[in-house]
Amino acid sequence: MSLLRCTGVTKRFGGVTALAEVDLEVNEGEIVGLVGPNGSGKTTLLSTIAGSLPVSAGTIEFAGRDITRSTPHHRAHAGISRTFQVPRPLPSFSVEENVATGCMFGRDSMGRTAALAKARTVLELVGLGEHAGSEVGKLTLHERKFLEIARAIALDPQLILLDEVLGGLNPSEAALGMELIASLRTRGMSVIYIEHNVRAVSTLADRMYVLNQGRNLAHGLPADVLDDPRVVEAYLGGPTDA
Amino acid sequence: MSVSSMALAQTLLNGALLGCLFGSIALGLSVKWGHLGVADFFHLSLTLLGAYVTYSLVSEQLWDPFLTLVVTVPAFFLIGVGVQWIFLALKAEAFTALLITFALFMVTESAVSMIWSPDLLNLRPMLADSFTTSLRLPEPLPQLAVQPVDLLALVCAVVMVGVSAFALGRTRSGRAVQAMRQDSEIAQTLGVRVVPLTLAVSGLAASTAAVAGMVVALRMPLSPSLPLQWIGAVVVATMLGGLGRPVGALVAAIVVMMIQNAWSLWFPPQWSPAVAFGVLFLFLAGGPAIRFVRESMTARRLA
Amino acid sequence: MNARIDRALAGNVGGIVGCAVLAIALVPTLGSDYVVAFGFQFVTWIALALSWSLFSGNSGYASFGHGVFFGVGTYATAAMLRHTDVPFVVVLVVAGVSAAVLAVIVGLAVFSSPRFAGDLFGLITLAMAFIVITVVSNLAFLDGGTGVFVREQAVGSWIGSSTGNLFIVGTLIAAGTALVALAASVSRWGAALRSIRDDEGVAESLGVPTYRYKVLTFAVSAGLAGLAGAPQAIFLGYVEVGAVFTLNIPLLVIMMTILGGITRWWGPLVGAASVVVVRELLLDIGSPELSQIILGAVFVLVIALLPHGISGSLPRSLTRRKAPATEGAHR
Amino acid sequence: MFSMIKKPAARGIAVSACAALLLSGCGGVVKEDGKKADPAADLPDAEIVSPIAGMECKTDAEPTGDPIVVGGSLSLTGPLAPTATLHKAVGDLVVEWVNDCGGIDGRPLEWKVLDDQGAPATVTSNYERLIGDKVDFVMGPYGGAAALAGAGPVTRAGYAYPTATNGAPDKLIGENHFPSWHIGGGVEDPTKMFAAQAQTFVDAVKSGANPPKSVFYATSKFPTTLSYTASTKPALEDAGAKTVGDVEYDLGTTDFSSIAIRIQNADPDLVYVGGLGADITNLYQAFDAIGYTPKGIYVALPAPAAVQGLGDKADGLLLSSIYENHPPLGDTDVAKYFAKSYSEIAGKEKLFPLVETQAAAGFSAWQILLTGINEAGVDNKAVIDWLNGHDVETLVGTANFDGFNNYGSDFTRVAQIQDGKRVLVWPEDVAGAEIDEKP
Repeated sequence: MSLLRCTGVTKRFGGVTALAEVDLEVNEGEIVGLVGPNGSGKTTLLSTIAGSLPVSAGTIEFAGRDITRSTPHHRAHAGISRTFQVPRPLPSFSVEENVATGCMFGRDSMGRTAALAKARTVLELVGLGEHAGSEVGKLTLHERKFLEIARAIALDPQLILLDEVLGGLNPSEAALGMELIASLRTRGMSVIYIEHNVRAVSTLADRMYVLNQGRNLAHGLPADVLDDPRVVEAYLGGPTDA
Repeated sequence: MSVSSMALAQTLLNGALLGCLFGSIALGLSVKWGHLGVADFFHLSLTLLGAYVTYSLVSEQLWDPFLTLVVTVPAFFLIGVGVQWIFLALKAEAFTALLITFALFMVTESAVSMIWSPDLLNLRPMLADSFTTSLRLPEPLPQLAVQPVDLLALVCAVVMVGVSAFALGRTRSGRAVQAMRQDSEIAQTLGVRVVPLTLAVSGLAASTAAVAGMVVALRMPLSPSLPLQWIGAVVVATMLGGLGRPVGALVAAIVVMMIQNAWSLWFPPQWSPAVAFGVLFLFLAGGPAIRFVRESMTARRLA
Repeated sequence: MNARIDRALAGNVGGIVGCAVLAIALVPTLGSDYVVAFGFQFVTWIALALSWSLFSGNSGYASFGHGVFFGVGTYATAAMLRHTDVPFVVVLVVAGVSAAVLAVIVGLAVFSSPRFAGDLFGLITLAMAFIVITVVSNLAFLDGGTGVFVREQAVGSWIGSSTGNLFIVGTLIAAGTALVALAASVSRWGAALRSIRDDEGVAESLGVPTYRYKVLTFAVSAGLAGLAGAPQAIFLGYVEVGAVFTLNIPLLVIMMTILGGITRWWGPLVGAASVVVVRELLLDIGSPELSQIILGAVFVLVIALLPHGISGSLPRSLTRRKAPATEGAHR
Repeated sequence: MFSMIKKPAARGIAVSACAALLLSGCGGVVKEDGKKADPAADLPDAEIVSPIAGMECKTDAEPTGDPIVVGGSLSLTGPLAPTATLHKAVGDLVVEWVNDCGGIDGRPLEWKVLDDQGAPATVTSNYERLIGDKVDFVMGPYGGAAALAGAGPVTRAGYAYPTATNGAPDKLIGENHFPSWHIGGGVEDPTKMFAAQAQTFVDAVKSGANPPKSVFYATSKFPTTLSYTASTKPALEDAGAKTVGDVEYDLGTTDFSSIAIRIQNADPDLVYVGGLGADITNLYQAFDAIGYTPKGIYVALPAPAAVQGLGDKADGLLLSSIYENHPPLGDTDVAKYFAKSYSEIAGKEKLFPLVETQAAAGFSAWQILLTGINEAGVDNKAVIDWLNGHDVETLVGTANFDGFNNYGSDFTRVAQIQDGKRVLVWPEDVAGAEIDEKP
């Protein structure tokens, strides 16, 4: 069953068109990979789904409701949560408070104490349990990336938008991350997963979408998409060795 | 021409010329705010200080007012550099910097009051009659009059704004300043020496306060609390003109003062202080509407 | 851990209530007239600094309009006393509500667009101040320019009978404001505001309804300032636009908050206390200009040397000493 | 990227601008005679005398013992500072003067001023503090809002409350209030508080050869000036002067160009400016800009420095005043010594050096207080009783404290600038010259 459906999503910045009539669909329990060269509009599309950027045209439906004009926090309550490509922890909050904020204001709003308790279980899940009380400034890059994921999970979303959460991590950290992402499905979440590393995406994703210059280029099963000559041409600029 | 349209023309002319003075003050604020990220209220105090120094040099040392610039411009450049250096040394965020400039604003008012007395000082009686007698415009508008000091304000404003706009838009350093405004890290990697450039921009902005201060001294009686009366017009002009855009600030100052004057001619003048801010609110509210129209027009063109 | 928080919270609440009760019991009876009058000013500044910080300190939206809300409370009180015979409690409510309504109107407009954050928000609130001043000085119902006499309107009522009673009302307002500030510091509300200060985009994405929180908190902050303005009208006896709406008020309040620090809810309280006392002490040096200069210079120095204010710097060492215990509680 | 001016255009503007600057520079901006004349230069030397009637000046006696301390609050910083500084200077002068004369009953006089920054709330707490510090007497602050703010604690503590100028007059301060010039004094009916002032003005303009037939009113949104205009307008209309314009403007307005144009269009016989401080300077600036000269002009409460700064243009300008430094009021020994010593202290403080309304009212308030102390001793209750029962000779005339709110008779007079000098022109008993009205 379709959880998210973007139809004809268009985003213009002044005279520049960042997204042109992009369609995208996510089914329940699905991990959808979103790839494309730099500047192809992946993050922009993510932001329009999360609601932080209003669309210029097109509609976005989530769980059967039109959310095109909803504010980001409405979408968070409806069940969409996101991570940021460059981690944006709340600097004056401790690690657990960062996550607890998501619990407090997410789908089931809860009090501070309950939220802190839940935050610690989420942090255990992503392997940041021992950093719960630290200042976020003390975290390493990969810990921050995992904090992004933890915060998104804390909202108990139906759909989680992951923006290059594995970029810049070393292979063992990345492997941990992939394991974590795969486990999200078992927790009942659907995932849109943006990554520059095509291999990571193709191993995890059920289906893949390719954007190029703000337009749909191709979509389908990872293997089919990666073999599509248009994709090879536009995205990789040559035969893939991935 | 009837009397009332003459009156309107005169009041608009006066407003435009006073707008030039406020535009000169707004210039420095706009540049510092737009390019250095500091909403520098101390700039208004500097203008006042410039006016007082001019007053003293002219009334006590009998200097020519223009000669005072030889002293005030370099001195203010150094002050501007110094203040910016403090911000850099403190790694002050925009809001912290704003607070510091407000504290300096307060200190300057008291210091001026202490040094020059809180009483009114007026340079005007010391000015030559040729400089204080208003001039009639040449045909076809002989009914309109202007004061020489207002013409001076016009010239100063045009020169300073023109030079600033030229320097920002057309010179290498100016482009570097613009690049810095976009992203100082990237600018740095592109070889822009951010610190000296920042200091220089701050110093130059402060120098404009020296010139504006000279015009103020010639134009109006001085009192230590004068900057409080400028805040409205200057801030509105800065914001309407677009931060960091010298010509915008000048044009906005002129337009706002013209509107304010026209209002005072037709409507009760006691409401005029709200006019400038009313214009600002309309503009801010109109901003999204304008953007919407522009976007849909581009869309149509692209389609 | 929960028990610890609860105990600390109970201690704070007890502290606020206890201080207020003590002050109300002791100051008007034992203090000289000067102490009572000074005390009234003192608690008024505390209420102002805490209420400013409630919104601006927590959310990072620095408002220069706090003096306006305070003044609106003062003028609402003056107008109510002049035109009606309602009891002072009602007047108080009207003063608070008027200021809050103004804040809601401004807030609904200003917070609707992300453009009006940071400096722009500050300047818009400043612009609001100028507009409100113009309106009050031109509406005969409120003032009309000639000033309003309040003293004789209040003659014969409990509130107008002594400065001690004003002090009691002022202290209650300050204590109430402190309780609100405390509540914000330990609740979801405060977390929401601080997440807005840290990163509004992230806050939204985490489900924080930022617009609603900003508008409501701005209104609460303004309403508390309006409340503080009510007894002030009677204290002054005669209100005048020039004296009521001065730019000094927001400036001093910001100074107090920055000085005290915003990382603890009681930071603004400490800041207000220090500024009020220092100002009073500076009266003695005999050069008013010099004392203004000293005040400004001290402010700059504090920003430079104590970026987190007094509360952010002083007790950090206390926290550090307690840190191992806290860690233990986590595990 | 942003750029509004094309290169050649920018150069063109720069070149012509430089040329313009040079031209105006060569034209000579500053007058050759340079420094302005000191209006106090020709004050005669004066011998020290006792500042009040009924006291002897013993220049050879050093005052000894506990000082008699007078406390006061003044807005020494902030927007009211120019006038408050003047009152501070007057107080300093009086204290020195009294002590040079051997003090009061041999005890030295001392005066303790706190700054209230123009905030009435601070005025209240300042007086509470002074009373808490057990000062012997208080001197009132400057300004209506401040005077009322101070009245609360002062009255409660049972102190006498002398004030100099006070512009919020239709409400009670009490029987302990002793104003030297309570703007709007002289009536029994509080609703007609400013009527005496208005009548004096109407009489003054009627005494001249060409009373105005048309008047344009421009009034600052300030309590005193609004009340002035509100009472003067009907009085002038009754006297046959048609109202041809009536505007109000915001306090602190500096740009008068639209108002000046309105005035130019109406071209009235008299411009009635309900203005204060520098308003008159800024208005004249606006007149200059359009090349207009008003036929006649009156201004309510101008700063003396503002009038002085107008130079020749001020000739013929009418203003409200209670005192100018000329006979008959200025002819007494006290007035002469005060004028001389005031010009010295004012020079030091960079204030307008001649005694006029504010300084005279300030000094008179001190005279009232000192006379009370001298006659009744160092006891507020006794001073209050004595003053309520007696008249006091002051610099500005005989002050009495009866009638509505202790206001006594009105001292408001009309002065005019004639040949660069400030001179009272009405009423006749204090006038130094006749009013000069141009046809």
